[in-house]
Amino acid sequence: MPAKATQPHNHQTGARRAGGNTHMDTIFTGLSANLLSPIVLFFVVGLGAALARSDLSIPEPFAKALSLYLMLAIGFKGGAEVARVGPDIDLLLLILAGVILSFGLPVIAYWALRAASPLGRMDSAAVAAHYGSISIVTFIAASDFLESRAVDFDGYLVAVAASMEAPAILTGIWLARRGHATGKVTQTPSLREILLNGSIVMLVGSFAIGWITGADGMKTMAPFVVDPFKGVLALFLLDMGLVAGRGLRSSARGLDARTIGFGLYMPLIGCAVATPLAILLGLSAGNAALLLTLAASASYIAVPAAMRLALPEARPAIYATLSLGITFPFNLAVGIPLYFTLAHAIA
Amino acid sequence: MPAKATQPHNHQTGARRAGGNTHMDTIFTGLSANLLSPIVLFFVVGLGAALARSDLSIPEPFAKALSLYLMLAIGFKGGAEVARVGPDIDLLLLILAGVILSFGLPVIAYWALRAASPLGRMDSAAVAAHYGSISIVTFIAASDFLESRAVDFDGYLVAVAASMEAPAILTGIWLARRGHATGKVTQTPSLREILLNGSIVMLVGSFAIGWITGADGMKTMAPFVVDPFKGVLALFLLDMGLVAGRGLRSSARGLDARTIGFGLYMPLIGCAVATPLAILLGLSAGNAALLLTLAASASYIAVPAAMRLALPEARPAIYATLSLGITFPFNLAVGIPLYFTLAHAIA
Amino acid sequence: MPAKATQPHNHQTGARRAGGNTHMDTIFTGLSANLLSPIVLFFVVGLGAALARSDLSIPEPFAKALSLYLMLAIGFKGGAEVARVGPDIDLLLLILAGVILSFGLPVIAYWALRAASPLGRMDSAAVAAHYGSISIVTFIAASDFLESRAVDFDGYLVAVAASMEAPAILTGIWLARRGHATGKVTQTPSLREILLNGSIVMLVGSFAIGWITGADGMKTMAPFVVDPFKGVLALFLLDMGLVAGRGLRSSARGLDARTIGFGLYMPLIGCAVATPLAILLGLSAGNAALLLTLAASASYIAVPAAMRLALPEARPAIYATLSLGITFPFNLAVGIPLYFTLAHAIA
Amino acid sequence: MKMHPKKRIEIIIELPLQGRITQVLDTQDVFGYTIFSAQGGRGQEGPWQRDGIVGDSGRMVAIVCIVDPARLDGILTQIYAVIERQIGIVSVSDVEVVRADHF
Amino acid sequence: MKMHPKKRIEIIIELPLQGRITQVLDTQDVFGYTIFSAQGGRGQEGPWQRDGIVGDSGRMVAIVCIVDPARLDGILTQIYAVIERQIGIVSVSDVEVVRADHF
Amino acid sequence: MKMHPKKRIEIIIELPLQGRITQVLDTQDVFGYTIFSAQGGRGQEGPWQRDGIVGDSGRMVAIVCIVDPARLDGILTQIYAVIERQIGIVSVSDVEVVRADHF
Ligand SMILES: Nc1ncnc2c1ncn2[C@@H]1O[C@H](COP(=O)(O)O)[C@@H](O)[C@H]1O
Ligand SMILES: Nc1ncnc2c1ncn2[C@@H]1O[C@H](COP(=O)(O)O)[C@@H](O)[C@H]1O
Ligand SMILES: Nc1ncnc2c1ncn2[C@@H]1O[C@H](COP(=O)(O)O)[C@@H](O)[C@H]1O
Ligand code: NA
Ligand code: NA
Ligand code: NA
Repeated sequence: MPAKATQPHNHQTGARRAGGNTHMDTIFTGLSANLLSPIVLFFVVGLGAALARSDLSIPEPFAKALSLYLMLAIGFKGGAEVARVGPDIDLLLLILAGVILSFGLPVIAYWALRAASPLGRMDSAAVAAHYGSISIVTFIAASDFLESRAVDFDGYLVAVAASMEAPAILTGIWLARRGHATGKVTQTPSLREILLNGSIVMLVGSFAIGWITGADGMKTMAPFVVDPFKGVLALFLLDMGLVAGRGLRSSARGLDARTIGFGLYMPLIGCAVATPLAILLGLSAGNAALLLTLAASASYIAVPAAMRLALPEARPAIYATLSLGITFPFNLAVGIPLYFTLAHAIA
Repeated sequence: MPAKATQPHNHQTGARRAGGNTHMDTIFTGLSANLLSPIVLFFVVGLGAALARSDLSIPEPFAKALSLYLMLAIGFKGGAEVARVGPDIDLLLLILAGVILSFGLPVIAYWALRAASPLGRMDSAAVAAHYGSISIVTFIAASDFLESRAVDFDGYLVAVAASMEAPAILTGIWLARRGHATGKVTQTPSLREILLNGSIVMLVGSFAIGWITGADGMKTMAPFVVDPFKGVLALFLLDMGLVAGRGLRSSARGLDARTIGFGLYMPLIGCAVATPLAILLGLSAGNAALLLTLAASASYIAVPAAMRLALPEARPAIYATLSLGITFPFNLAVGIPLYFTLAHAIA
Repeated sequence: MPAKATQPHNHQTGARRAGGNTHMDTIFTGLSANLLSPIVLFFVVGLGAALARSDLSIPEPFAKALSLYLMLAIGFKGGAEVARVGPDIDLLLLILAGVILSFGLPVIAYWALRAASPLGRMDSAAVAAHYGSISIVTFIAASDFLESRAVDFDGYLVAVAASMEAPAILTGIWLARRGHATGKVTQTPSLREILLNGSIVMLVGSFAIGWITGADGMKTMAPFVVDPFKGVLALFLLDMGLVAGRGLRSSARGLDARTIGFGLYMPLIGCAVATPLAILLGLSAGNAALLLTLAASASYIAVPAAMRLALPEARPAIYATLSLGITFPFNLAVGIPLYFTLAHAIA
Repeated sequence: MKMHPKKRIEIIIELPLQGRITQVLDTQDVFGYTIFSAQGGRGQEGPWQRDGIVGDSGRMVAIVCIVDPARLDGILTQIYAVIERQIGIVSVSDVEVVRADHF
Repeated sequence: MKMHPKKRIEIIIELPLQGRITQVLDTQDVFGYTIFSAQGGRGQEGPWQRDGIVGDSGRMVAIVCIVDPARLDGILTQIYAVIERQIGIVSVSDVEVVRADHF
Repeated sequence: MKMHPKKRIEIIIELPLQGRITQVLDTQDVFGYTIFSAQGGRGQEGPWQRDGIVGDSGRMVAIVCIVDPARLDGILTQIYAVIERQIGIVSVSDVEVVRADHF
């Protein structure tokens, strides 16, 4: 099937070629275009349905399958892209930058929460860990945003995303324990548990396979990982909207304004901290936009589970509501176009 | 990917252009072609497997996911189609007609059951509610039938379908309670529960997104909502066949011939009642065929759940077997070609 | 959508045309190419993740859905292919050969286990039944291997695969009971239970529908059963890797070297026994490769469930580990290229 | 280990009714409950199987609720009012719990 | 509230065996039972996990059946005949039910 | 039928904690346990629903473990050490089993 076979390449080079006219994008047109994209609208439908107490719901095993698919696809495409353009020495530097951000951002987040919110040590440390780590769906939404604007970025950013998931967990635990002799058996998740976390394995494994199999692999996998990708993402975001809406409905009352405020300004702090790194590394606009987005995003899958084990006294209603109910929608709707405008300016 | 991008439009205009030669279709060739379509055959395999007590089964979370997908796709495609041809003032009239049918048909159904079946007040009212409401899968099968015959119809019919789900529930409850002082706390589902029912939200939400995002949205979503659609429908119909077959096997003995007969003639009554409305509104053949199909179809998801709450004394074995085991296969195999022939004659 | 509509045919005739240059394939290049195919690599990722105790897992209802999809797709494609080239009188002979292999191979397997392993009568009989029956995923992987090398094979091989699932179960039960008066009520699964097994119904039903609907049906179903097929297969093999890895981790210690050895040489025996039959029937290289693969593969879905019922004293840890943990990976990585080379030589 | 006697209520009920029962439990100030989805079963209405059903109707769930014995009677009266006209089984057994808080 | 003493039988058994047990319950004129799918577990054969299994073999289900104490012994004898050679755990506990019909 | 008295421990716990509890059971030489996935519930932290959750956090599972009464106290002490700081409910009831082996 020759026409089909070359499609992913056409698609990707097409996306990369037309990068020029995005200079015209102002932040406002970018924002309004983003707000009317199918994926944001599906999120809004889910959010609205949950807030209006509709019984619409996506079965959990299927929602999990959708998220596995998204990680497989984004990983594989990233790897195949690296195979196409060749690996880049910058990859290692960028991973290093990501790891530093993931280790460091929780310290800033913790300090902000202790200074300007009523949250105690445990809750602050747990929330902080979430904001050092990343949200892979936010990353995917940002890639989608870039692709639909034909902005170039490197496939290996997926590896950067994977490397930023775990370090923040260690900082969060350290923040909670610092200076407190824990009489009880400490229950830190082991490094193996953190690093062999399902989503990291799926991302890195698919990335490796995409890299190894390259263009041939892409030809085989494209009708699965490329063609239906955006549709699956839209359906998954419907579910994220439902989850965020239910979370908001049941826990938002419990959060005071300063805590909610943190969910809105912390992504901007993350983005601000990542900006000098992006300049220092001389990243392209696309790569920079993704790094800023990663820094600005907050985990809602891996870190909550780790916090239940390591810091059980921290209240899940707080960190889950903040990262999934406040920061995720903020990034999806407003953050991504913003980070892209900034990345464009510094690149 | 230019070839891909224009495909949905090609596909749809293609479907609309060739409408002429369907004049040749007689009801018999239409019927036999329909009986040999993959989706009907997959239903037959499912039905046969269940009747032969095979252990073939589709996991429920996945079956639910398939039905969510179908509603997302049909809603989105309808909305995108409205965006393409512009909204139509007829939409409101057609919705009104649909709502009237949904409110009114249960009265006829109730009267028929009391007159010509052994069912009591409760069972008759519950069954009647099912036949006023609609089956979205029957609607999808009818759209598929029209598309494969290149017959034009309007995207907004999806909105008509959504508006016909709920009213019949209210009539059914009214029929059951009429003239009976209910000493017990009445347990009518609230209007919010009925209108924010998951399938209505999914249909209407996707329809709105399709409309808002239009051709651009369709370009993005087509490989998800258009390309694999018929295959997913076939798999879902396999499951429907399994469900219908299991239901028939365990409950058919309990139904007497006059009740089973109702499941066969009531769709024809529904179709007959809708026909003057279709003429009055001057519907195209495609639109008329879909309206007749909606009137003729019976609910098997939303109404059963509502009846368990509102009329718990009504026996589910009766209404589930009738709507899913008798009327659904009848419409799928025989009804749809019939309603189309009729619609063709009156348009 | 004309371009799309003809694709499956292009695809298949393309695959068949280019058969010539495979003569160049040596077993080593075939092997290394196979080891680097996406599906084998996804299996390896799953295996590695499970052995390293990652918490990566595919929800069971979704994994079951993937396997139903694969059977639907392979069955439908096989049937459509038969419709395209016309049925073949050889089909019946080949089914006969398959049934003979399925009945006969367990006798050889049983004899080998009793002679050269510490397993007792029950365990040996249960294991033997697995090796007479077949693994449909191994069959699919082999078809995929042939397609990617543009080697011709007939669609009706799917029917051969289906017919080989069940007979071995009867031989296995007979081997276990031979010469032992079973005082207890014998609990043989009924013939209906064995023959109407879900996977056989799905395969044969889809095969029949593909055959009946032919090219028209294929046009409708191709974007579902052809395009994403390899991607779904890759995801399913990831799950198979996880399952195999978990099984190995928890039970491999219990198996002694001679038993493990059986899992490696028995496929070769199966292949060797099937070879004269392939020569006798004058099979093409593609058909021969698939028959050899079926003979060499071992069941891991239908037979284990039947053995729990019929031979409860046999230990599942032994037969599941052997067929899924040893033989399946062996066939996937090494066996398929080997059987193909052999088939090529004898055709 | 010091144990505290409680009652374990297990309510097997149709899925569409779930909301009504949990509403009763919520108004009765029950401290918590956990819901399990059944996979199949049989009753006087015949057998059912989750994987052979479309929609919510016909599926059963089990609501497990551990309560203080003193609250039992009030809760049961309220639950009974809901399930009286419906399909549903309510059974109560004696259990001991390790922590006495939240019951 | 007036309560009636019954017995709750809980049978944890391999999925492939489910049909045989329900057949026994059906012939014993048991009024009903409900089946729950287990997600994982461990036994003498080692640990298992539903999300790491293909096919039915190796998965466990729990069949819960509330019966009149008078019927208990007959039912247990029949069940035992089925599971004797199989993996499976049968436990019985005392419960009280609200409605005495259908047991 | 000859029955043997045992204890049925039911531990309702967050999914992320499951591994720690089963580890305790494994070291306590418990002969087996079976895990059920809950579909939803409510507690002091508010309601939750499996189909409205992404990830493992926030979901509950029930671990059912039938043990010999003699082992009960040791097991409970160990379990309590794990769940002390966590969300979780441990309840124990009396059951009788048909086969006395493997408990
Ligand atoms: N005695 C029982 N023990 C356990 N579950 C039961 C019992 N009777 C009924 N059920 C459950 O309740 C459902 C409805 O029962 P019925 O109203 O009798 O048809 C059945 O399908 C079973 O899932
Ligand atoms: N004592 C027990 N309590 C609860 N479930 C058990 C117990 N023993 C075994 N099981 C369940 O039965 C399955 C098979 O047990 P076994 O035959 O000992 O391997 C286990 O995987 C558990 O799911
Ligand atoms: N009394 C109870 N009976 C049964 N399940 C409970 C009970 N209390 C809490 N749970 C379960 O434990 C979870 C957490 O409880 P909590 O820590 O109180 O929020 C709830 O969501 C329920 O699933
Ligand atoms: Na971050
Ligand atoms: Na109707
Ligand atoms: Na074989």
